[in-house]
Amino acid sequence: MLFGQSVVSGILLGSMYALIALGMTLIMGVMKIINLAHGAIVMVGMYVTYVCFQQFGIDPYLGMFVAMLVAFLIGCLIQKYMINILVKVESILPQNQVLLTIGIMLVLTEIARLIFKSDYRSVATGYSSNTIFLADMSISVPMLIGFFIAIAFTTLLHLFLTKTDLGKSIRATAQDRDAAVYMGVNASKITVITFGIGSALAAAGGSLLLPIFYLYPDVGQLFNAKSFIITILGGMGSTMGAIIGAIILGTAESLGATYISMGYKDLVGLIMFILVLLFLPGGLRSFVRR
Amino acid sequence: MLKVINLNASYKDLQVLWDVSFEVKQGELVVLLGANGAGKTTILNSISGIIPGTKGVIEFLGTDITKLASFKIAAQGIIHVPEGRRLFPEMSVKENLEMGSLLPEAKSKRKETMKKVFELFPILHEKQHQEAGDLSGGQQQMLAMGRGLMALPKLLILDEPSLGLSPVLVTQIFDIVKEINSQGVTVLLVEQNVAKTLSMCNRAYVLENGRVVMEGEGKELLNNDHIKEAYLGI
Amino acid sequence: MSLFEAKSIVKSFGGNTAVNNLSFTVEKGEILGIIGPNGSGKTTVFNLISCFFPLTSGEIYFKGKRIDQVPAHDICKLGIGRTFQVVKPLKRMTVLENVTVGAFLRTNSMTKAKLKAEETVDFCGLSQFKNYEAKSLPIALRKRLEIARALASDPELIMLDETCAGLNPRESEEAIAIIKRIREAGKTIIIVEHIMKVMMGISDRILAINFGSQITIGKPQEVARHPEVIKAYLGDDHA
Amino acid sequence: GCGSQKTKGAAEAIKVGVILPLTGSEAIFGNMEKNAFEMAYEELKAAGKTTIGGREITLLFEDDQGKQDVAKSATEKLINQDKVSMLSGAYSSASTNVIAGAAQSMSMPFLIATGSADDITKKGWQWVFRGTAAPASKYTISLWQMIDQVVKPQSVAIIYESTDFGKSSAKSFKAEAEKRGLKIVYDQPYESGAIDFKPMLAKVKNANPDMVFAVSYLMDASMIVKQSKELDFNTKLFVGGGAGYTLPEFRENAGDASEYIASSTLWVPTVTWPGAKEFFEKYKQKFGKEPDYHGAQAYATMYIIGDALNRAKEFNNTGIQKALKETDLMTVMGPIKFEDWEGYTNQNKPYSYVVQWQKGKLEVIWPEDVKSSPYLYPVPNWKDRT
Amino acid sequence: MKNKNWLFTLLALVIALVIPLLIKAPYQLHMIILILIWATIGTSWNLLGGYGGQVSFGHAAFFGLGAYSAGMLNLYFELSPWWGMLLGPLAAAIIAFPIGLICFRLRGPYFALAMLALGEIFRILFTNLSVTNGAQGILIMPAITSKAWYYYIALAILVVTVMTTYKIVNSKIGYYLVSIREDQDAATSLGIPTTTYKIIALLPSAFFTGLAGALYMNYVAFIDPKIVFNLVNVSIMIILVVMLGGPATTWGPTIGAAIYIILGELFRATLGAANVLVFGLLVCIIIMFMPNGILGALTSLRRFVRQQKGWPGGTKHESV
Ligand SMILES: Nc1ncnc2c1ncn2[C@@H]1O[C@H](COP(=O)(O)OP(=O)(O)OP(=O)(O)O)[C@@H](O)[C@H]1O
Ligand SMILES: Nc1ncnc2c1ncn2[C@@H]1O[C@H](COP(=O)(O)OP(=O)(O)OP(=O)(O)O)[C@@H](O)[C@H]1O
Ligand SMILES: CC(C)C[C@H](N)C(=O)O
Ligand SMILES: [Mg+2]
Ligand SMILES: [Mg+2]
Repeated sequence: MLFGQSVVSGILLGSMYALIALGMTLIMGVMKIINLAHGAIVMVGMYVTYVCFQQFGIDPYLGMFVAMLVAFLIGCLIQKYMINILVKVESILPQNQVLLTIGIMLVLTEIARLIFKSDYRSVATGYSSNTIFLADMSISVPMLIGFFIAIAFTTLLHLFLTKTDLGKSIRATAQDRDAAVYMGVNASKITVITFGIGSALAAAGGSLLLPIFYLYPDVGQLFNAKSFIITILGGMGSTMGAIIGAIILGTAESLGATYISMGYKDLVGLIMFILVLLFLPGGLRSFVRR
Repeated sequence: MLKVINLNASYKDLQVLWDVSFEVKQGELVVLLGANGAGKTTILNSISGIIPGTKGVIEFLGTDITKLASFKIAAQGIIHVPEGRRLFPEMSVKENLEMGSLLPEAKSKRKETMKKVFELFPILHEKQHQEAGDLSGGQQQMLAMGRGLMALPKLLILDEPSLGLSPVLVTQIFDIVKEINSQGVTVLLVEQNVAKTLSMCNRAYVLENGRVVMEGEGKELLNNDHIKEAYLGI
Repeated sequence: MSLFEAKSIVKSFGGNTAVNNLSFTVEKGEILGIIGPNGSGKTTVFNLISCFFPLTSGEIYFKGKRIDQVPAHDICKLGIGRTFQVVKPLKRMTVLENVTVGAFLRTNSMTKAKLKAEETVDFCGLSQFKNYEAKSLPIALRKRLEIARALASDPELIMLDETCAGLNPRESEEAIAIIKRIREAGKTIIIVEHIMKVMMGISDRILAINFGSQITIGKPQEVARHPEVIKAYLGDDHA
Repeated sequence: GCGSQKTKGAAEAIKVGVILPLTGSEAIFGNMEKNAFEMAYEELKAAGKTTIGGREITLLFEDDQGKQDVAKSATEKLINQDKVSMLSGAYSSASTNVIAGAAQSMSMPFLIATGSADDITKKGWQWVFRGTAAPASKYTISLWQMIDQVVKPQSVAIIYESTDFGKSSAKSFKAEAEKRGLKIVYDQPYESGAIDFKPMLAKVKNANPDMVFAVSYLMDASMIVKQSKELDFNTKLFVGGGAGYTLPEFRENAGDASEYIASSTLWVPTVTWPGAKEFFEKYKQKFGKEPDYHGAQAYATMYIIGDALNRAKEFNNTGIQKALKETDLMTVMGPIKFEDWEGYTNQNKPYSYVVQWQKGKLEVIWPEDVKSSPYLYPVPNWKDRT
Repeated sequence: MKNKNWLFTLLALVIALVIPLLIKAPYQLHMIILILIWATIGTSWNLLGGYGGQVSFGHAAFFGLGAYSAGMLNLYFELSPWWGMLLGPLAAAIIAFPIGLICFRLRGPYFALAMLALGEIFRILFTNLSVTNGAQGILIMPAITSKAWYYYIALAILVVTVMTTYKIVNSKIGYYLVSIREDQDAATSLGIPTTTYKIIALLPSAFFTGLAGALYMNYVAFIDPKIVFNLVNVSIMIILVVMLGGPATTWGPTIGAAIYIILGELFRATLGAANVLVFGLLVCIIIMFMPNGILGALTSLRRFVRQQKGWPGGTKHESV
């Protein structure tokens, strides 16, 4: 039972990370940047969903769409007026983009703090604590919903990227930005849209967490490292890789917490991360193409 | 059809084009010649709006396109097949071709055009599901040209299409360029393969250190002493 | 004993065999040309010799010593230099600095390295540009810089990968002149080039390959007349 | 306006520097403490206790952002630039440590408000005083009385957050448990901010302890009890080690999973010390939010400062040090005296309580003589609740 | 030119030496000490990151190791934590070696992320291990009280760090490092054992970062894993310091440290609740408009002036 519970918890936990990582993998894959503001976008999404719930009584799973819209817009603005300007200037170390995203993270976090204070907030829905028992294993209902939503979004994104012209333009821009421009693709618009979609997904991930978790201005930092691990694990830019990577990370953390120690739980993910970097540089994607 | 008047261009503080003027007429095959670094690619990039900071006027079919955003220039019907092919290596051959026909007009005729491209390059038809990155150099060059044709260009700009290709492929590529041109597509070509291009083009411009120093019909230039000395090494 | 010998070298990338059971030797002081259709494995051969990729099977000898197991960076120390088909300038270093990096292989002294670099820069006709950042050079000069940088490390064998591609005939001639001077300086050269005029003019022998395997090897004129070379590579109008 | 006039004419102010995390992730507590400090200050002012011999006590707040080197900078600034007469404040043990070290080396009286790491008052530092905060290992004095008399468990599980406070508390709890020969069936730290505690809780459930002692800050506490409920993990008594388990946010977020959860603590609004209830009500009314014991600590600390300064013969460091040393004051946190005991220096002997959430309210259940409601033990299984 | 440079350096050194006599206020001196500590860390990072192009997001590991060495000597052997100034840098450099062997197999963003993960691994280990006193950290009594002493020690460390870096950068190693940054394949083809040289850069980088960590422990007198192994407040702030001042420049990190500390403190003291927000905005603006830091911006300005003189004019065959 212990093992079963660990695995089930892990899979569900992983699916809670999945959308956030999906957003990350899209941004990293197309823009090739390490985005440390990603967690802050998750946080913004959570606050939006929270406000929807507290002020207007909108259920978090509906509020999610509002959050996605807001995050999409914020993502677009960041890309358009900050990152796109930065990529045009030449720097000795391309990593200066990372610092820009740190600045953005600080700004978003502190704005949230000015508006909402540092208070811890949470959303108590009727189903927040609902559980199903499956042969002695407890399954949290909101996490199960999250699991299905994550799969749905991943599938949608995958179809979008492979079947539509806009999606293909995104992939094309990722592979060769100038070449895409020669084909009449408005590449800077594409990057803006991509950052927007990535941010919207991150926000959606945040919304899924809201019924079971809590929020405060710094909450996003919890998710940055996890998203990196998953992105590298799954292979940069790979949608299917992201969801499978997320589930693997969740399960590994869960098993680590059970069989090693809760204190070392994050260590499991980090070591896995380094091992993947060293021995499977393409991530899971080396096995599953896209 | 295309008129470039007094074009000046610089990279940062380094000016590379000085008052370049030339013209391409409907249905022509025009060649830009010049040493390395003379600024040929820069001219082409200025036309397709990839590089900012150009001064001068570029007119296409009577409209001024100098200040247009680059992706809008493609929409005008100017398609640039860049130096070094620039394919999307992780997309299939077919997807690469589809990427060529994003604009509404081309998109509506996507199927037919693709058929025509496959007729022109049968090898692409064979490899349509393979990833572009796995093709050989010559095949990649064909795909790049095919992708350009997918946009139903009014003006096709080719930047050194024979670069790094084996002699047999060079011959093939030139044959195809002639073929495309004879089907009514206007072509602006940049090449190092001076003898070959001069013998097949309508007109040519010679560029040196960012300036047009000579222009004339292909055959005529072939016999020019300066050309012989500087470009043909005779 | 030949200066250099490759014995049945094979390289596969996954299922794709880029170099297939290729054997050849290079004698001291000669220029060996390698020709072959695009994707036939020429650059891969260079990468194998310089140990950028491990061999799938086979052996490589240089001055009688087996070298296919040594780390890539030791190859240069042993006396084999190379250029890259897709040039790799050290962009934010000046031309002179680029070349100095190469010169440091044989010395730890800054003054000596700089001296050697100056010499080499002169030798390749780059002195006019020595204080320019490599990123601001046009392609022809970048290719020349590749050669200069490799030369500065004092190789006995130097491998040149399409150093004339994208150069017009006139520029190619300048490049050829440099290559000839390199040979006069006593170096051995392996050269890959698609421009037949260049290859015919300077190669002592030419190795023609296709699909990673040898078609033929021999005097330039003989190779150019070889029917398979004509079919796979030259095309009819070169015959 | 009037401020500038005052400073011109009046004698020099007696400045008290208060370092708190006003931004950053600890800002929620820093601001609560600041509010409490200011509230107490105004009350003292109304009572005429903020002007001593024509010199006015002024509070200078500095933000340490919850970072230690910033706390050091703030300390330097207050002492050397602003020339304060004494220091107080700090929320986290980490910042408190740094300020205490600096204050000690510069001979500046420092009155700790909330920092509870054992070490700070164990270094023999004469300039450092801790009144309203107990060493973390002493939070459980009352709890152990109750365990000995009521719970009498055979086995315990200890889970704690890997922070200074968590580790100190767990360590001393473990020592006590071993002294009594209790079987410790689980003893592991966790890192704050986890979404899923179920792997850990499932293991605890497997070990089937008679009681659980859990030290958690903030929201981890509510996550842990909620998920215990989801896992249907029953134990006779679940006791928190203060901090997270007594916060209003705990009840809000954990909902009915918080019911019957007990906790050791230093203060609750229902304690019988004079003024405690009034403080709680007034704060709630004034700031629209319930204060927790950090607020009470800050509030009482301000009173200690006011008291000491009013008694001080001189407003230099030794004068204030002496006045602090002689403190004997009743506050909302109970009586305050700075004594040396068990290796501690200038450490007040704390009173601790055991509280339990009953019908959504935090009731004192131990010690028996101050209880606000009888304890409920053993607690009913989740399934047996209505 | 060269003489002028030396004169300048000498002058700066003399000024630096008399500063404590001029600035009596301990608060200002405290700020300067922090600047010197950060400048040391930044300069160390710059050797590997700025010149070698190996952007490490995990230098907190070395900083923390240095700090903990000093702290643990005190904790276990009751030795003065000043001994940590010997042990700390050594420990950092020794641990750096295997880290280098592992992480230098990766390039670019992958290396950056692996280092980030390693830094985090150290934080988690030091939080959970009991030999390090876990999350409780180590509290000591500062050994000396005079700011001037700390100032001189910090200054000496910075000078040694800058000089060492300068020497390395202006030697064969420096050329090799920059060439690795510019193109690793080209470097390999020129006979440069890239991993070896990256490690050659990493060791002093870790060494001096560890030294700064040990000094930090002595100066601030309290450390815990959250403080010294902090990702954002240490690892990333190091990069920020270097980027602000100018990567791959001798004095950039020092200038960056001064900006970081002075503005941070200024904002904190004057802007109230919005101080971090304003700092964040400033970071964005500087990075966007000065991608190579302040010194980088100055250099481009100088180059701009120089380039007005123009390109010496194409290849040999001039116009017709
Ligand atoms: N991105 C750039 N930044 C700075 N200078 C550049 C850049 N691109 C080109 N140049 C310079 O501009 C000049 C013209 O270059 P351009 O690429 O247009 O020449 P080209 O005639 O196309 O040469 P090639 O035959 O090599 O393709 C050259 O001196 C080159 O060094
Ligand atoms: N790193 C690699 N991974 C996988 N396949 C590779 C790699 N490098 C080369 N190949 C494949 O090996 C084959 C030989 O390539 P190579 O670059 O050696 O050809 P080449 O003869 O130099 O061609 P060209 O004349 O176009 O430069 C090609 O099919 C190529 O796709
Ligand atoms: C629970 C709190 C009293 C803990 C205290 N703030 C500390 O960090 O030590
Ligand atoms: Mg060109
Ligand atoms: Mg090749």
